[in-house]
This record gives sequence, structure tokens and C-alpha cells, in this order.
Amino acid sequence: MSNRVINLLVPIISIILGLLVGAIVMVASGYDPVKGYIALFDGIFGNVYSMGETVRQISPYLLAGLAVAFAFRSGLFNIGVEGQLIVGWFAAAYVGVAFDLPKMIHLPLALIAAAVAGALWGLVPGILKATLRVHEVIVTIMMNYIALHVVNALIKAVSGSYKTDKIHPTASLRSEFLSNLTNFSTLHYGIFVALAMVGVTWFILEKTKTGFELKSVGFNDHASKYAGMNVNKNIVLSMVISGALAGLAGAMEALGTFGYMASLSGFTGIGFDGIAVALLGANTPLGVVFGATLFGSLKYGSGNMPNAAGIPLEIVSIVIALIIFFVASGYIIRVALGRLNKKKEAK
Amino acid sequence: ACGTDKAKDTEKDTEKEDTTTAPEVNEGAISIAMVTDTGGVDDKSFNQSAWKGIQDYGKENGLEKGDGGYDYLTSTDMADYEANINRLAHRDFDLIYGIGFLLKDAIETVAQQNPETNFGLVDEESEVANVASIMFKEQEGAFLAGVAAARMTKSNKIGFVGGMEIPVIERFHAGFVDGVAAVNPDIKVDVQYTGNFDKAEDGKAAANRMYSSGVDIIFHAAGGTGNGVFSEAKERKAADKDAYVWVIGVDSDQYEEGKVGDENITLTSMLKRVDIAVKLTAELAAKGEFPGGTITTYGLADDGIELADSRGAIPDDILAEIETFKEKIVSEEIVVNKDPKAKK
Amino acid sequence: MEYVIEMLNIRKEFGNFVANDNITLQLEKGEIHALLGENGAGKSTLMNVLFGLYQPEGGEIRVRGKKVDISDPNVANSLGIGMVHQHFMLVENLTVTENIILGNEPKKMGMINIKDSAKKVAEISKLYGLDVDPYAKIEDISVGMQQRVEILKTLYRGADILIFDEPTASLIPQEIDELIAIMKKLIIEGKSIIIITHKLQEIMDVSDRVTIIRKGVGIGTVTTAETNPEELATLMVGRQVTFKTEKGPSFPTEEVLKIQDLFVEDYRGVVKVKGLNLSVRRGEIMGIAGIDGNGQSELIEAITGLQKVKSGKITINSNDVTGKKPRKITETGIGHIPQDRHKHGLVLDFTVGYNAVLQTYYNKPISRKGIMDYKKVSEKAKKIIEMYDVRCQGENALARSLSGGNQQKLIIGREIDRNPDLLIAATPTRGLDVGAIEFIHQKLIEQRDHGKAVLLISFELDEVMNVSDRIAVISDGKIIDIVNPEETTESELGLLMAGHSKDQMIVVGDEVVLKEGEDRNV
Amino acid sequence: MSFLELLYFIVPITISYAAPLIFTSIGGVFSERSGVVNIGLEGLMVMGAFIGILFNLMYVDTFGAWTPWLALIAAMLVAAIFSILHAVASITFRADQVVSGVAINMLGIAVALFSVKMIFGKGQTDFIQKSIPRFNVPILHEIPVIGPLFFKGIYGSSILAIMVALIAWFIIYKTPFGLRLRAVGEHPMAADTMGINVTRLRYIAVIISGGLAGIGGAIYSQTMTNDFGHATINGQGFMALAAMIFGKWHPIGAMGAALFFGFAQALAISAPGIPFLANVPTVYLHILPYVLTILALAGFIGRANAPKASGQPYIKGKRL
Ligand SMILES: Nc1ncnc2c1ncn2[C@@H]1O[C@H](COP(=O)(O)OP(=O)(O)OP(=O)(O)O)[C@@H](O)[C@H]1O
Ligand SMILES: Nc1ncnc2c1ncn2[C@@H]1O[C@H](COP(=O)(O)OP(=O)(O)OP(=O)(O)O)[C@@H](O)[C@H]1O
Ligand SMILES: [Mg+2]
Ligand SMILES: [Mg+2]
Repeated sequence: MSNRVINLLVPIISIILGLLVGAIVMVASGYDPVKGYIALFDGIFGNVYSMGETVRQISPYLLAGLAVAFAFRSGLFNIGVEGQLIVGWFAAAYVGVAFDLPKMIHLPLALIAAAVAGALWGLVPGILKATLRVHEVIVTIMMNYIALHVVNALIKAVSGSYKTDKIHPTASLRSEFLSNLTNFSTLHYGIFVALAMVGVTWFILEKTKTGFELKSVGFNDHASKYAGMNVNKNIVLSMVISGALAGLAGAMEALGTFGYMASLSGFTGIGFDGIAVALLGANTPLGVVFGATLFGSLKYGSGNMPNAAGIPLEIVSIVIALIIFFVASGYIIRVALGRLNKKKEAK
Repeated sequence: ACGTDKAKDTEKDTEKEDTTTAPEVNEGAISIAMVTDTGGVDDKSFNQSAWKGIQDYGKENGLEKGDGGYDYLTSTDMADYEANINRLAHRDFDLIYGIGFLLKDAIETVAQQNPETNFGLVDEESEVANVASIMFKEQEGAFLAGVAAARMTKSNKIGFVGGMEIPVIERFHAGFVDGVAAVNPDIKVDVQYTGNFDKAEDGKAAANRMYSSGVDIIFHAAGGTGNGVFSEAKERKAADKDAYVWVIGVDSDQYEEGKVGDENITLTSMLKRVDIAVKLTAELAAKGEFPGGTITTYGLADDGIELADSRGAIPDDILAEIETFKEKIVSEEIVVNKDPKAKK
Repeated sequence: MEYVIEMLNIRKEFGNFVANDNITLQLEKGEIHALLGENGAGKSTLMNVLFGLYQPEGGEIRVRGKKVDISDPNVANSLGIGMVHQHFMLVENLTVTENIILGNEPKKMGMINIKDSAKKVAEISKLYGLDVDPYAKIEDISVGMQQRVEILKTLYRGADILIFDEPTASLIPQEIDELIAIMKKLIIEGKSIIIITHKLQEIMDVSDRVTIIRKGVGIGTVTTAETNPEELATLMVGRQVTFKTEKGPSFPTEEVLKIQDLFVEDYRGVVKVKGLNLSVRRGEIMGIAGIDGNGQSELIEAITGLQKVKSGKITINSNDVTGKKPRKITETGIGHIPQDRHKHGLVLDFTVGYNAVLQTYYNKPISRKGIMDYKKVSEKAKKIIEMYDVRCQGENALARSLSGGNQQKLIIGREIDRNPDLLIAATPTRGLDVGAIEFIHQKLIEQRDHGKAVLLISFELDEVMNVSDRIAVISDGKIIDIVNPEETTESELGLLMAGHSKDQMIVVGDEVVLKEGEDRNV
Repeated sequence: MSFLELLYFIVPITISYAAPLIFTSIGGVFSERSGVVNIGLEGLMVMGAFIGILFNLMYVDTFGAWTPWLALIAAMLVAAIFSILHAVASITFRADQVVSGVAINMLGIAVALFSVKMIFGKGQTDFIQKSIPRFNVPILHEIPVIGPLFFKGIYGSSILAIMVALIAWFIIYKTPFGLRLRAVGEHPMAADTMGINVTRLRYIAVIISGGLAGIGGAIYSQTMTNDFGHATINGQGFMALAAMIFGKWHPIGAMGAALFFGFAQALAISAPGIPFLANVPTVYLHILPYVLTILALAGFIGRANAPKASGQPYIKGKRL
């Protein structure tokens, strides 16, 4: 087995193991796992509508995952993606409602607004870390709550109600074409924005000198300083870019899925799931595509389990968590594969 | 629209006939389903109540849980709303409810895509032709709660703990303050919004502050945060059997929640009978009188809103007085304020 | 003769790589036994096997004649084997005592009995003449002191067989002398010692016998008294090695670096450089000799812009660089081989290629308009790998996977390749075998011969004397004298480093000593 | 409210807010001091909150007034067992510790809710009848000022929390176990050469953190909500994580940070009773605790350094 094959096998084996344990749990609690998994499969691939929704669900996960991964690569743990997403959501919705512009300008403007809002939210922990060495984990956790309350107040202030008006069609990512293609699903152009950002982050990290610096700082800030890099600037930059990506994830909701923003009674969870997505993908942009696809599909498809099989959807969360465990424990799977390999060679 | 659906429905029912032994299926019955908001179907609040209405309708008409009968789907986050409604639409239910104001856009979107299906929306107003909006005059019930509180208080200090400042909660708030003022304008209502529905510790601290400052009755409209209000009151009661502390529950009868040994600190609860409204709307639809495109507002007049049995906590004379106020509201002699900021 | 340790035909594999191939080592009671080999020959591996950190694939170990299975360090400890590791195994934020008693703590009512422990530590250290403060934190004490703690750790556990893995690599000359004295004392107390070192003179000075390994294979054991450094080097490397690096006369030209009245504080805010003046010219190697902690690090950091200058002026190629950003300064023509290669010299999780461009990645041709050209990175890396003989599995190998010597060669290659007018080399050969040292010295001299300036900071008198054209002696933050190595002896230099001026000394035979009445203020 | 009345109100609330956080963050201290990052505290708290309520409901008839306390023990045990998953993944299987922690968080809430649905047939449990009571500490509560501040109407669990912080300090800084723990988190290879079983020690530390987080969750559910549902533990674990970092990986520091969070929260909630805060728009009050925390960090707490080896699996013989 080549390294490549093993790298591919590890996630596949993890998924199978996760599903297997999930099946055992289902049997143990009196459900029919076959029926359950058929429902799950149908929920993801059953028809064009579900496929459309699945892809739609993947878009924000892609961006949230990229945001976490990007910060990780420069040695920062951004738990604040959630808050950055919320402010991005609001900013995009606000621009979508407040302006009347041609689509060519309006949509990009709304997207940029979301990115900028997220970036600003990332700027605070970035600056505090760079200047005062305040741990970014605490600050980003706090910024999440601040985002939640501030945005709720802002929604009320600008709309006088619990939610913003609908955005103008000129700012919308929704597409008649995609929707018709998928039997009225909410699939929107956001997926292309998200994929484009996968390309952009990959480019930044792997091709630019900024990416080189960010990674260098992430691995060894002392050596980076010796090499003449501005470590503090890179810390701030990393948080800002990460925040911008998270803000764009919010734009997916504002301009695509919902077309407005309503007061949130709690976190969306997308930001936290982004941590899992990023780490499943080993913090590389391409890996994030894998993580987001897995996560988004299972998350969306799980809705069909109570629907079609009467199985509580928590079972899918259990399966997802197990898959994460197994992927993370890839080392042991590799060891097992290695042994298997040796035995085969011996024969 | 209903006619065609019914044809399909009876087909299904006959298919089912041989596998199940459904007791006298009402031929004219329609299949109904609902999508919860993120509270889930047993939130002890309007989701639970709506589900009760749907079950009641189903049982009365001999329907089974599942396709062609009645069912629900739980939403775990906002993105689930539309997907869930769509799932139910794909399963050909005749009438699909969205429970909670947050589901408005999702209901409208799917309704427009499925003009043949009927939809119900609770707590929000929609003008889409195949959507029946069900609204409640929470302020009217809150008003009566206010009357009860104002009469029962010994300290002349009353509290209101709200969750987030959103229109529904503000209706509770406004009505309650109105009701208190109607009895005794000198009583100050201590109002506090915690900004969340899921932080019991905040509800608890707010209640603690209020009780500590002399408040003896608190009306909460704060979901899970309200749990904290109850736990604070119960602790006070547990510590001192003679403590005079009360909580007024919301949405469903929260009597069970108020038990402290043999005592109970739930004064009463303001009930929002989503179940009645949901069932009624289904019955109309079955008769071909589905109120699509219109807004039906339930209040004291049609028992859509009421106070729960206080189980003796409120003496009869006060109950009588509450009844008088109720009649005045029903007869529109009193129009209850529904916006706390619109000071009269 | 009685053997306390017999390692017979030890074989240790890492994957497909054989690090120890049937090596035999026998330690006599009461002897100091040296283990010699090039970097990566397998010395540390062999000792780690003895200490129970690695399990051998073949061979057997006998301790005091009895066959043993040393499955983990606990077993080694109970057999009386203690090891002072190449990289210190000390927990930096714990105290000396805590580090010593770790894993074997005296208790009193469930609590650690720190008082008694400290007392016991003090007792042992007195017995063996190891001077330490039991309550000091490791991060606050000198490297020499840390090493004494390591030795105490083994003695505290009652070890009578001690393994020293490159104990002298990071010590200053005085500390080395002290260590040798300590070792001799330990032998008198009945201990037996295995020592690994790359310094042949040390082997000649302390050891009774020497076992040599080359590329994982045991070459044999010789008696020290019957051999000489030249023979040892030949046995170790497998070819003739020159010791005195060949170097022609220097032809200094114009001034590259000029430092005037420089004052610098360290990171704690203590003034460490106190009015230092220095001038370095093209075509010369200026050595800086001094005892560690006399301002060398701060001087380098000030020149390279990593530490703020309190007052004074630094010019490079007539550009005033005082207070400039590190990169600005680098660009005026400085190359820098930092003292701590892991912390400052390399990004260990980057590939060799990335590390090769760590100073130049932002310029053409490596990057254009902010875009990296990774083909160019590979080309550059390959060039450095070839020219500087960096042994690794290609430019895509992680820097972490290189041996220390090869990591150092990579840094040197990277810095020299930029063709700097001034190359600052801080302890560039620490921990390297003689072959590698020879190679690095050659490179420094080549730089000089190409008309560049080199500033060499080293704690090894040998190195400063052999390589420098002039030696500036630093003491207490000032250059107290500049001497010509041809006209100076090591002892004279030693006294200068200790802060004495030349007119306090006289020549007695071929030794320089202090005049009568002058205190030795070490 | 007079100033003193305000204090009489704020101080006890501060302490009761802080108690679950103190337990959980000290759990975090143990784990991270041994070199294992535990971002799964949230999931472990969820487990504890659930088991606490479940036990309480099931055995209240058997154990009467002792039930909530025994429920704490049950929660501790189950959460400790649950945390073994994290230990196995991140210590033995060398998983990325953050990933494993994230999985613990997902799994905790999913397993708890799934069980609730299995057992109760609905989304949340019933209400418990015996929650953790408040009481007046005999004699002490009569001391003027101090009495009402610290000894009147307090939870036994709060006293327990403060005791646990002190005990944790004692264990970590005074006992052999603590010394080894710190060594392992700082330089596992050094500890290994001293004959300390790094793996075993890390397992123990992670299990302790699970147990403490379990108690934290059970205290929360048995004092605040009195039932268990999907939103019972909502970010408390992350706040505990923040408290641990804020407290610089020191048990007393973590306790201080938890108390600070509690104080900020109590201050925000009591604002309507404080004259100069009464008319502040609510949004400012809602963000007050979080803003105060950031300011405190930026203002005077400054840099904190995690244990050096935290986050890295220990692999014998790996070059440094
Ligand atoms: N953990 C390991 N995994 C794989 N290979 C290793 C490991 N440790 C050592 N080696 C291999 O064993 C060889 C011997 O390494 P060792 O550390 O024993 O060298 P050494 O003689 O101590 O060198 P130096 O003099 O530089 O300290 C190395 O060249 C390396 O290839
Ligand atoms: N953990 C490891 N994994 C893979 N290779 C290793 C490992 N440890 C050591 N090596 C290999 O060991 C070789 C030399 O290692 P070694 O520790 O002997 O370096 P060194 O020459 O002793 O450096 P120094 O003494 O300066 O630290 C390298 O070529 C490297 O590939
Ligand atoms: Mg080595
Ligand atoms: Mg070695």
C-alpha cells in the first residue's frame, strides 16, 4: 500500500467504523439500522431536492472550516468563527436591505460587507494577541457572546422588529436556475463563492509569500522573527482573514439560505462545527472540502431519519462524533493497516 | 385545492387498511403535520401545545401517526425549517403547520411552491393565499395574570422576567403591566429581559434580585431561562415554608414545575391554546373552509387564551374579579395594550 | 578485569535503518570509558538502549555479570545506571530540588517533604563538589549549573554507573574543567563512567579507554594511553583529518561594521552591553572571546535589530542601522548563524527547502509580486544541499528529521549563500563532530578570503584561536582588549576573559600568569 | 438598593454562578497540566448535568435529602468514564487533542439527548424534586456584613467548589502526584527518564478532569434548571475553558477567573437595581460580562503560558 492509498483509506475506514458503531447503537436501542441508514442516504442523495439542500448546507461549513483552518495554520485557535459569522450575517443582510443598487454592485458589496464585519470581529482578538499577548481563545469566546447580543440589538434598531426585512433580489445569491434544477431546493450560488474561497485560501497559503510567512509564524514565531518577519502583523492578518472567511459564511445565510436575519436566541453552531470540519481536513483547504462535505451531508441528511425512519436525529450526531474520533485516531488505523500490509507481504 | 388532496388521501388510507386496524377512520379527515421551531415538540410551550392539537385531531378522526395521518418534524436549527416543511410537503400532507414566528419565511416559500397544499403559521402573519395565520392575543391573558398578581401581592412589588425582546414577549410584558395597573396603578412592575431563552442561571439571578428586593410574584415569559425563576422560588419556599413567593407560568400549565414537597409556588399559568387553534383550523380545512390568506387571532373570547386552574392558590373572590375583567376584555370594553413602549 | 556493564552485539533498528549494528561495549569498574563517533554514528542510540529508552533488536546486556532486560528507565535506575542526556531532561519551571526528586519523592503526610529533600540535595552536592542552589528554578540557572543538576539526579538515585552524552558541548571552558574534576572525583568514589564527546583532547585528558563506532558499526576499543587524537580521528571518520584548519594570512580592507559606545539591555531590562566599541573590516575574521553572559548575546541581538539599542551607534557599510527593523538591517548585508538553531535558526516543521529561503523568500527570484515560486525554492535548496553537503532525504524532508550537524550546515549554507558582507556566526560548531567542524571552519575562512567580514562568537578557545584573525575579548559588556591569536596563548586569553588586563600578567616559561598580588577574580 | 444590599445580593449570586465553572475549570487545569488539551469540557459537563438529573429523578425516593449529593457522585463517575474516550483517543491513539475534544462535545450532547428520548420519550427530563439546597452556615451567618455576604443562603456545592480549588492547589503544588503532573505537562520525556509513567499519569489527569466537569454539570443542572434538555449546558464548558486560561492554568487562578465571570454576570443581571445602571440599554448589560472579561485580560492579566507539552502526544524516543 502506498502512502497515498493509506491517506485515502483512513477517512474511509473511519466513516465505515463510525456508521458501524452507530448501527450497533441503533440495534441496541431497538431501531432498525438498515432502515435508518437508507433514510440517511435518501436524505442526502434521495432526490435532486435533497442533493440541492445538502450542497447548500455544505457552503457555510466550507467557509467556517476554512476560517478555523486558516487561523490554525498560523498557530491561532479561532473559536470565534461563530461570532464572526453572526456579524457577517447581519452586515450582509443590512446591506442587502438598505441599498438599492444594480446586482453587479449590490451582491459583491453585500459579500464584502460580511467579510469586513467578520474581519473586524477577528481584528479585536488579533490585536489583543499581537500587542498584549492576550490568549485568543478567551477573547474569541467572549466576542461570540458580544456578537450575539449586539447583532440582536442592531436588528431591532434597524428594523424595529425581531428580524430584518428581506434583502433586495439584487443582493441575493438565490438562483432560479439552481432552485429549479433541484426541485425548489434553497441551493444558491453561495457554494461557488465558498469553493472560490477554498481556491483563494489555498492560493494564499501555498503560493503567496504572505502564506509562507503565516505558516512560518505558526510553526515557530522566534525563528520567524529572526528571519525578519513581522510576527505581530502576521497574527493580526491571520485573524482578520480568518474572520473575513467566517463573515462570508454568514453571508451564505443572509444572501442565500434565508435572505434576511432574525434575532438569534442562541448560537448557530456552524462556527463550532467549523472547528471539526477544519480539523477533519487537517487544516488544509482541500481537506476542508472533505470535512465540510462529510459534515454537511450527514447533518442535512440526518433530518430525514426521524422523517422517514422515526429514529431520533441525535443518532447521526453520535455517528459524526465517532467518525471524528476515528479520523483523529488515524494513527492507530495506520498502524493496523501497516500490520495488515506486512502480513500480506509475508505471504 | 382540498378536493384533490382528499382523493389522494383516501387512496392512501385504503392502502393502509389491511395492515392496521384503525378504528373508524373519518372519511372526511385530512392528514396534518407540523414543523417545530428549535424548541422541539415537548418544549412545554407552544410546540408541545400545537402537537397536542394535532394528536387530538388525529385521534378524533381515527388517524395514525405517519404518512397520510399526522406527524411532526423537529428543527434543530434555522436552516431546518424550510427543509422540514418541504419534507412534509413531499410526503403529501394536506395541511402543514409551521409553529413559531421564525418559520414565516420558510412556510411562505414552500407554500408558494406547493399551491395545492394548505399551510398554517402560528404566531406570525402571512398573506399568502394557502397559508392560514394563527395569532394570539397574549396580552389579554397576561393582563389577567397581571390582575391576579396585583391582587395577590402583599408587598405591592411584582416582577416580570422576559427572555429576548421580541414582539411575542413584549405582548406578554405589555399586557401584564396593563393588568397590574388596572388593579392598582401604584404597583411598580420590575421588568427584566435576560436576552436569552436558555440561560436558567440568568433567570434565577433575576428572580433572586427581584425576590430579594421584596417582589413576591414573578410572571415569566422566558422559556428555559424561566426554569431559573422557578428554581429560585422553589429554593426560597424549601428554605422557609412560610415564604410568600409565587411564579406565574407561561404557555402551558406549569403547575408540575412549581412543586415543593406538598407546597406549590405556581400561582397560575397563562395558557396559550395553540392546540385548540390548530385543531380548529384542521377541522375547517377538512370541511373545505380553510381560512387561507387570512389571519385568525385567538384571544380570551374564543378560549384561545386563558388562565390555568390555580388549584386553590387564588381565592374565589379574586377569581371572580378576574372573570369580570375577562368579560370586559371580551366585550372590548377594555382593549389591552400590546406594545410596552406605547405608554398610555 | 571486572566489567560492570557489558553490551554485547547490540543491534538497534529504526524501521529499515540500522542505527546500531552488533556493537559491543564493555565498561570496567572504576574507569572512564569514552564513546566516539561522527554525528549520527549511533552513540546516543546505544546509550539510550542501555538506559532503557529503546529496546534493542538483538544482543544482550550484562550488568555486573548478570544478564538483564532493561525494559524502561526505572529498571536502569534500579540497576544503578544513571544518564545525563545530550539534551537536558530538566523541567524548566521546576526547582533544582524538584527536578532531582521527581519520581522518587520523600513524603511527609502525603506531602512532598521539600525541606528534607533540599537538605539531602545539598549534602550530595557537597560530597561531590557540585555547587547548586537547591531552591533555584532551572530556567534561571546557567547551563553548567543545569548539568550539575543532571548529575545530581543520577547520584540522588544512587547510580554508580553514569552515562554522559556530550556533556561538554554546551559548557564554557571553566565549566568543562570543573566537570572533569567532578568526574575524577566520582571515579574515586567508586563510580564508573561512559562519556560521549566529540572533543578528542577531552578524551585524551579524562578517559581510560575509547570505543569507536562508525556509521552504526563498532570499530573497536583502544586504550587511551596508547593512542593519540590523530589516530582516534582516523578511526572515527575512516580517513585522515587535519586539525589545524589551513588558513592563509588575512588582508583586511575597509570597515564593514562599526560599533560606537553601545549600551544594550537584556530582555529583563538589565544592562548587559556597557559602552562597547568595535570595528570589523572586510577580509578578516574577528573572533569574540568571553565567558558566557558577558553581553555576547545582547551584542548580536543589537546588531541584528532583535533587541533595542539603549544608546550608541551601529553602522554597517556606513549605513546607520541603529534601531532599524531586523529585515532592514539584514538587507544592509548581514548574515546570521544564531546560537540556538532549533529556536531561532530553523522552522523545524518546514521542509529543508522552505528553510533554505527563510531569509530570501520575499525577494526575487524566489517570489515575485507576492507570489512564491516554489520551483526556485527547490532549486535554491538543492544548490545549498549540494554545496554544503547537507545530508537529508532531499529538499522536501522536514528540517526536524535532519541531524543536528546537518541542520547547522543548512543554516550556514543559507546564510553564506546570501553572500553577506558581514557574517555573524554564534557558536557555529557546537555539538558537531570533527569532520563537520573542519568543514564549517573552511567555509568561514572562504568567506573571509572572498573579502567578506566574519564575526565569530565562540566559547571554545581552540576555535577562536584557530579561526580568528583578531580576537576581541569581551568582559562585562565591554571589549577590554583586541589580541592577535598568533601572539597570544590560551592562558593569556583565559585571563583576559576573566577580566584581567595585560599589564597584570607576566610570562613564566611558556605560561602566562598573573603578577604577584593580583587577585584571580573568576 | 443600598450598596451593602447590593453586595449582599451580588456576592452570593457570584459564588453560585461560579461554582459549576470552578469545578469544570479545575478539571481543565488537571488535564492541561498533564499535557492534554481538553476542549471537551462542555461535553463532559453535559454528561454530568444529564446524569445528575437522571440519578436524582430515579433515586429521590430511596435517598431523600441525600439524593442531590449522591447525584453529584454519580455524575462524576459517569463523566469520568466518558472522558476515558478522550484519553484513549488523544493519549493512546495520538489523536489531535482539539479534534478529540470537539468530538467529545458532540458526542456528549448527542448521547445525553438520545438517552433522554429513550428514557423519557421526549426532549427533556422531568423536573427533579430535590435540588441542591441553600442553607445558612451555622453561627457564621450571624457575623455582621461577612455573614450575609458569604454564609447566608449559600449552596453546599459552592463551599465544595472553593474547597476543591484549595485541594487542587494542594495536590498540584504539594504532593508527589502534583509534581509529576506538572513535570509531565511540561517535559514528558524528562519525566519518563525519571521513571514516571507518562501515559498512566495523563489518563488519570484526563479522568479527573472528566469527573470534575461532571460534578460541575450536575451542580449546574441541580441548582439552575432542575431538569435536563438540549440547552441546559449552553457554553458553560467553554466559559470554564476560558476561566482556566484566564487563571493561568492554576487552580486558584481558575477559581478567581470563574468568580470574576460570576461577578460580571451578577452585576449585569442586578443592573436594574443599581441606580446608575438602571437606565442603561439592555444590550449593554447583556454584553457587560464579556466586555469586562476582555478588558480585565487586556488591562492587568496579560500574558499566560500554557504548559509546554500541552497539545502534543508523547511519543517515546521522538527527537525534540
Ligand atoms: N528515534 C529515531 N527514529 C529513527 N531513527 C533514529 C532515531 N534515533 C536515531 N536514529 C538513527 O540512528 C542514528 C544514530 O543516531 P544517534 O543519535 O545515536 O547518533 P549519535 O552518534 O548520538 O550522533 P551525535 O554524535 O550527533 O549525537 C541516526 O543517524 C539516525 O538515523
Ligand atoms: N525521530 C526521528 N525520526 C526520524 N529520523 C530521526 C529521528 N531522530 C533522529 N533521526 C535521524 O537521525 C539522524 C541523526 O540524528 P542524531 O540525533 O544523531 O543527530 P545528531 O547528529 O546527534 O545531532 P546533534 O547531536 O547535533 O543534535 C538524522 O539524519 C535523522 O534523520
Ligand atoms: Mg545527536
Ligand atoms: Mg548523540
